[in-house]
Amino acid sequence: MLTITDLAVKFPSRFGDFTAIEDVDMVIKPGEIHGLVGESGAGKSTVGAAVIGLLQSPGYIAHGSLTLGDTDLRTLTPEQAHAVRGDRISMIFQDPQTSLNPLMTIEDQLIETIQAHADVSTAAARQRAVDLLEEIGIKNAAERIKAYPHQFSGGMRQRVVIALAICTDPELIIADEPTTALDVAVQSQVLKLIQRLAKDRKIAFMLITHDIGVIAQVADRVTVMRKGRVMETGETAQVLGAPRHPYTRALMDAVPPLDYRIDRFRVPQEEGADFERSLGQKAEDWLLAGVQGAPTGLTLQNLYVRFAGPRTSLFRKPEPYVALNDVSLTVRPGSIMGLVGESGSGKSTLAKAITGLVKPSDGTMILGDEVLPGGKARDRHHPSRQLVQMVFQDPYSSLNSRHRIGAVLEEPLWFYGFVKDADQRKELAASMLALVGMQPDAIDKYPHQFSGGQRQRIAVARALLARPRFLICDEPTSALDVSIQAEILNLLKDLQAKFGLTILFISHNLTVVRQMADDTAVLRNGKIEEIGKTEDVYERPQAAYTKSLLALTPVMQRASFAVAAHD
Amino acid sequence: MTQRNLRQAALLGGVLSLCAIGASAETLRWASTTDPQTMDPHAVNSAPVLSFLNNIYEGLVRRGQDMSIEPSLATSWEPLEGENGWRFNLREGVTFQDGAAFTAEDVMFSYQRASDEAADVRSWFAPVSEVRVVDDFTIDFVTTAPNPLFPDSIANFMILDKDWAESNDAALPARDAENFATMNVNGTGPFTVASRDPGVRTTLVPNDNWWDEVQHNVTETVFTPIGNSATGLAALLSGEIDFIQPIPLQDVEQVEGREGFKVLEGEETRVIMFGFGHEHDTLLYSSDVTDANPFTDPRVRLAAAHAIDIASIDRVLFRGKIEPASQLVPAGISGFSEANQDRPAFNQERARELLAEAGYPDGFSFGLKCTNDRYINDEALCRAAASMFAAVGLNAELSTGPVRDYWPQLREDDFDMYLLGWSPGTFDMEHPIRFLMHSQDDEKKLGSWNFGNYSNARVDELLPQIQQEINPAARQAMIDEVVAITQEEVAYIPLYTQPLIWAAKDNINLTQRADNFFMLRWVTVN
Amino acid sequence: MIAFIKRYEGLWLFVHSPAAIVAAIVATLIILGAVFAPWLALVNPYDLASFSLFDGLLPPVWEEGANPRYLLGTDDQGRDMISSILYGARLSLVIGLSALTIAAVLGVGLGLAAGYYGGRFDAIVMRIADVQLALPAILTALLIDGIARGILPAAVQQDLRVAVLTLAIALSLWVNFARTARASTFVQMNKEYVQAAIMMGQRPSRIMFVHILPNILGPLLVIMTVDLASAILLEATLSFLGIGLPADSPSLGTLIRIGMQFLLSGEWWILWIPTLLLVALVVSINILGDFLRDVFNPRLR
Amino acid sequence: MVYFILKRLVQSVFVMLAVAFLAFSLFRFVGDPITQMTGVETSVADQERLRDELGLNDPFILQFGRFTGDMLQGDFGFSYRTRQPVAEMIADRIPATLELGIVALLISLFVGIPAGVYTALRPRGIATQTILMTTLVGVSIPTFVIGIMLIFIFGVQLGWLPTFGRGGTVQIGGWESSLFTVEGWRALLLPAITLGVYQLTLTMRLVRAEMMEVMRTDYIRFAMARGVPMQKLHYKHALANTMVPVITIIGLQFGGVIAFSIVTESVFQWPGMGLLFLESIRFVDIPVMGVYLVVIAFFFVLVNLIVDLLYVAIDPRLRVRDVQ
Repeated sequence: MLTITDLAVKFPSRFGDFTAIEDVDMVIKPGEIHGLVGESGAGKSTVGAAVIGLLQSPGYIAHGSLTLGDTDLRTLTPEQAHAVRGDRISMIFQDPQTSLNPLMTIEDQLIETIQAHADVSTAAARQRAVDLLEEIGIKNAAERIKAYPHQFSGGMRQRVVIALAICTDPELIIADEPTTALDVAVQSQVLKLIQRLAKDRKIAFMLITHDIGVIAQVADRVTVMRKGRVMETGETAQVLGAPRHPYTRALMDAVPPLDYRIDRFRVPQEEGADFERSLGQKAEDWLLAGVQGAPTGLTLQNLYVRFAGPRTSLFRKPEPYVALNDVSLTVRPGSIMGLVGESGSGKSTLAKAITGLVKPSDGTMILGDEVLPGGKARDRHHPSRQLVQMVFQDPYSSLNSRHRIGAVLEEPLWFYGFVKDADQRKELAASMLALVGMQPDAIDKYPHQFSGGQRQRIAVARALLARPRFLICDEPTSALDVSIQAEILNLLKDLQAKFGLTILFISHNLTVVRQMADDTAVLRNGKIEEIGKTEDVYERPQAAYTKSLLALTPVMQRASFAVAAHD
Repeated sequence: MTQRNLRQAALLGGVLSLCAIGASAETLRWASTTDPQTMDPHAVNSAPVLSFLNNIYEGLVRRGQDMSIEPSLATSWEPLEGENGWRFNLREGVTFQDGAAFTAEDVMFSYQRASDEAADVRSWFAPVSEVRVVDDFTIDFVTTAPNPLFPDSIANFMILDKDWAESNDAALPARDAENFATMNVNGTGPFTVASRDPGVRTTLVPNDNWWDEVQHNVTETVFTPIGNSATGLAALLSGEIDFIQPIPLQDVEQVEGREGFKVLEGEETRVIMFGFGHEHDTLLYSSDVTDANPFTDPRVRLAAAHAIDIASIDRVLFRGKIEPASQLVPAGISGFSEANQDRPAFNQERARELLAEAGYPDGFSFGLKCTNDRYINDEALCRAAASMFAAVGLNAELSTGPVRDYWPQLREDDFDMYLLGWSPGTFDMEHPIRFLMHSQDDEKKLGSWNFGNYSNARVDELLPQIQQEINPAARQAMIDEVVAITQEEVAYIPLYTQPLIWAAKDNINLTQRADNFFMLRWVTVN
Repeated sequence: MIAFIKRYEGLWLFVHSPAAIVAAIVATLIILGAVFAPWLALVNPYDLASFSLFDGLLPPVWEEGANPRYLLGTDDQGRDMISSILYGARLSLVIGLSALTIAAVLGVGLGLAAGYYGGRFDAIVMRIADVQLALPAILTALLIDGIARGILPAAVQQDLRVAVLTLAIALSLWVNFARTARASTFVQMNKEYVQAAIMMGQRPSRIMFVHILPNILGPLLVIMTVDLASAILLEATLSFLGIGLPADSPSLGTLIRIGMQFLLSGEWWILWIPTLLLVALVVSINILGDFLRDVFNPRLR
Repeated sequence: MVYFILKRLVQSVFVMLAVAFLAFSLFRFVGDPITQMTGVETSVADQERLRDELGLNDPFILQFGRFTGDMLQGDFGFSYRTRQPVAEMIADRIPATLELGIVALLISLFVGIPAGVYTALRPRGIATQTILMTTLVGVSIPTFVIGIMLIFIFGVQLGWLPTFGRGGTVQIGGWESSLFTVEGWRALLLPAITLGVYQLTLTMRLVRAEMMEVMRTDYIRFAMARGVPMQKLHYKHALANTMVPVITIIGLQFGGVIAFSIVTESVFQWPGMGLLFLESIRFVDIPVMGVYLVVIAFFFVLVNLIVDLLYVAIDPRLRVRDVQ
């Protein structure tokens, strides 16, 4: 049993010690899955690292106690602590792609770990490893154990990671975002495995995640953290069903539901919202002045995109890799089309084809009533370059970090020749910042001075300053915390309504698409599995794939918890 | 008698080497800066090759320790009667290292080989019109004109065995591809090559059948070229080599200060001088005088000579080891003009006066060309000289470069003033007069290294007379006249005789000959 | 607060790194000495009339037989050592910096373009880079030197020594820049801000130089310092091999080459004073390079 | 994988051709061989005749064609200076240079890698700072000064090691090796250290940087979390993963090592290709210079092909196909 009492971890910095976590108390019993949930900066990973004794240098435990069973983890020498690692406490990392040594076979890694903690022969260790892999759901384990990590798929790799974590029969496993990098189907399998291990082997799990849906699905107890402190802790049903702390409540409000659509998210407080919204009027007027005629739609007909595959022979042409396979869809003018799919389904390729970054090998793209040339055939001065704009996934890389916000925002203004006068450009850019909910004085700052949500607002402002008629949002919120996601989604909804934009909204997250899209298309392996009104697709899915996706998406059904809590 | 002596010497040598603890006492390990590029005595006319091969091959005549000519494969020689040329009486009983007997046929063959177009040394035989074998041990060299110095000029003409060369496809010197004689030797000399790894090491062992009395006690010598002078010195001081030629001047003190080492200092016959572009109408490298060549005025040339502080050059650059020169050969060389031994004094005042007289009171700038890898301290010398010239208003634009680029530049007349070192190949004053003082004459191959084309009708007139005069006094008088004229006109500024600095372990006795040749036959290891 | 730290992070690290401070001071002093050599030096080593062989081989003042006029003594030409090393450092730095500039412009330009356009252009640039790599620095320099000797008229060769040497060193350094710039550009090409610029239809030159270049400057700056050090050393090595600068316009390398002759002869100062200065300069630059590397790669701290 | 290797082969051929072209251009531009081949007293007319005979007056293209044609047939021509076949001259010198280069490389690896690991694992230790500083000073001193200093300290003052040459060598099937005698090793030590100092520093710093990078990766942290013994963690897991960039750089640098041996060989009178090359420069022995360039390029290309194969050996991702 793990007991954490009054734990504080500090990181010395040049401005004194930075307190990463403080006043953290937690008890995890054998066989219990204890969820640790919070947004970025909450300090949840620091708790896990402190327990296993792998705090990033120069962090240190300032005070508090950590005991595992009868062992006081804080009094161990480094050697003893290392012996405890693996033997009694183990860990699962977020990304199975990077947490296995690529140069060693699975077998070597397993045997090495087993032998590090138990005095067994190599043959015995191998047998144990094979049994374990079978148990964990890897078929034909005796043979596949000889493989290298890269020969396994993501889900299988995460199973191997789990096998490595449990091969020494630890009492406690710290699972740091174990499913975040996985697609929903695999995520669901891994979560089930964790549940089974907790139950069968009585392993205690500390499940660190930002995804309340995951918590809702598997955790017995949950601790909510924010800015290094525990907000609330208790039975999962109780915390999620009847949150006591306002923060928990706000967090719950920001989670988009899968089963119904809400108009606006309730947002606790907006970052930097304490200024005159009227400053944005100028930008709003300018945008509206540029919007002439009806909204612009987009039609794709039988679109194919093929990439050259890896060349393996001098004499054979490489097999092409088909990224988009006969995709046809229509985005109605003034509507939002949601595009859902797992990683590798071709979502981003579709966005790139529309924006001209990728050349379709076949098919037609029609914007409004004009055919869009594909790839390099599209002239640098083609009108679509202005009419179609994009909001990218990663707000950290979508803004040039060496340019001031002013330069980023004014670029479309002079580039498209909208505003010739430099002062006016600056004024308009500042006003646009206000319109997207930012302080206009941000214009003189650099991107790194802003948080992810703020940057995404700036990215939206940049897109709007091109006076677009068609906006592509490629996973615009997947890098953001859930409360920030809510704000950005609200913003996009507002802008779409105000300026009659047509939006193609791309996401892997079914709940988000449900909230945003009028129509929804489901993409898989470059093919459209299903397309229709959002409501139809979610309520009455036709394709088996859509059905399984919907079934596997972890959701937090608040109502059911509420009921449970009352029981 | 000779035979018996030889046998005794060989026997004695054998006994000695048995008595010595290990053979190492008589193994001589020595180093020099460059490797002889070939073992073929007719293929390359360069000092490292000729010096090295003189230990293996022999000529009709050879030079003694004092550079004098003495009999070698010829026991005697006399002028031909009734025609120009010389008769050589050859030594009998001499064998090549492979055992073949030496006869006049071999001399004839070697002459043909060395005067062939493929041979680099053919210019030695320019005066020869015909060679006649009189009998097995008599041979005549007929020359186009009287040539009293001919025997002196062929001291480096080495004799090959005809049969050996022909049967090994080496009848002609290798020029653009190697042949047998590039790597293999068969001479009559005191040593023969035991093994050779070009550029790395060459091992010589004594020729047991050598005809002459053995003076050395060396049983084996290992030669290594060491290009970097600091490394060479380190090798000597660490005891890995016994002898090195040359060592840098500035290290003399260091070697002398160490127990067990000695430095051999001598004067080479090479005189270092500055030459002028006499026939140029204008200066090539001047930034101020572009319409005239001040160096055509002897007063300007004399001013330049007066600007040189030879004493400081000696003290600082050469550590007091040079002999200032007054003419183009050093004292002691035959033909040296005793009557003209003074060189212009270091006198900046006088130099400025002369420049003012010549119409350049403020001086002028010009280009000075120098080598940086040819002579001892050549680059430093030129920098110092440029600084001295500058002090009197002669602003030299110094340009230095490796010798590989140097001769072409001089041939193309691309200089205002240049540095030159000249070693009289025949050890006679006639040699520099022929090459450096006579007007350029391509047809007669005269003045071929007179790059500035200094020209004086009287000098041109005197040269053939000097070449043909048999009477030493009359000849010397004519040479004195030439020297006086060229000094008067400052045809060149002779600076000094280049020093020869060798270093060896104390237990090595050797002879330092003025031509910088290292002759193994005079080496004894104690 | 965080913004403040980030903005002045380099400065903060600098203040807390004694090695970097010492290195910066040493490098600055040497550079200042080099820049102001004409005003600081007792004699001008290029002006042959300003010194005399008569004063040759004087030792530094603390040794016997010194002339107090020459604090660090004189060389075998009678040149004041202080003046020589000031001018020598000046020339070494001029050559190093010019070579670096040429290499950086060429390398970064080609690397950026190769990374941006990819495909065949990239392949061609990288093959050229391979050929360049197959001819290591010394050989490139020898080759350029040889070609220059061959094709330039002898009259201008002397004047162009510095240019030829600079070009030779530059050519041996550009690949480093090209490879780094290319690799960094590849990384940036996947960044969304670049894709945004491409989508807008901006000119490739603007995307490369206005958008990408500022983002890849960090690693390039590190290479610059390291390569400046190599350039100065390479110049010295070429001088040692006899294809550097002539002795009458000495760089540090040439001074060392000249000094090598006096290694054993007792006039130690002629070798060791320029060597010490060279080592001090190169070490300082290298330490600053290390420091910059740390600044730009916070994970290594 | 086969394709990968084949592609590199094609690229290598291109590099070799380009270098051959450069080498040949050099023939045209460096100095005048005739003045070197002939003595001081050879007349201008004789020189012209020789120039004609050697084909030096032919057009550029004709000469290049002859050059590459001959090379492909294994005929590398004759040295202008020694009249020996160039192929033979270079071949005689290759063992010396290769042994020097390889031993220098081995020294740099056997010292550089452990030093790199040590300094990466204890980034703040006094020893680390000392090592980093010493090596930094080491690479800031010109190689030739280091070489001469070593000679004077260990050769002249202490008298421990020879000052020049290769010492005892043994002929093994035409390969003259100094690796089989004590004398040979004694002679090899100083030049190899001189040549290896720069590589050593480079290797150490590279290993250090890569190691610090790798130590932060998830798989190392995961291995830590599983309690994999530290020794194994550092060497089997971490070090192995630094090897790909390390051998890449070493491969790229090996050509540089061979070329930099010019300086070392000249200081130590080491009878390798570099020394031959320097002599050739001095005598404008163009055939030797050109072939030297081609040989250096060949070694570079060869080493990088070996590096490519090593990638395959080290990294299973290049070796084992996906079996999903």
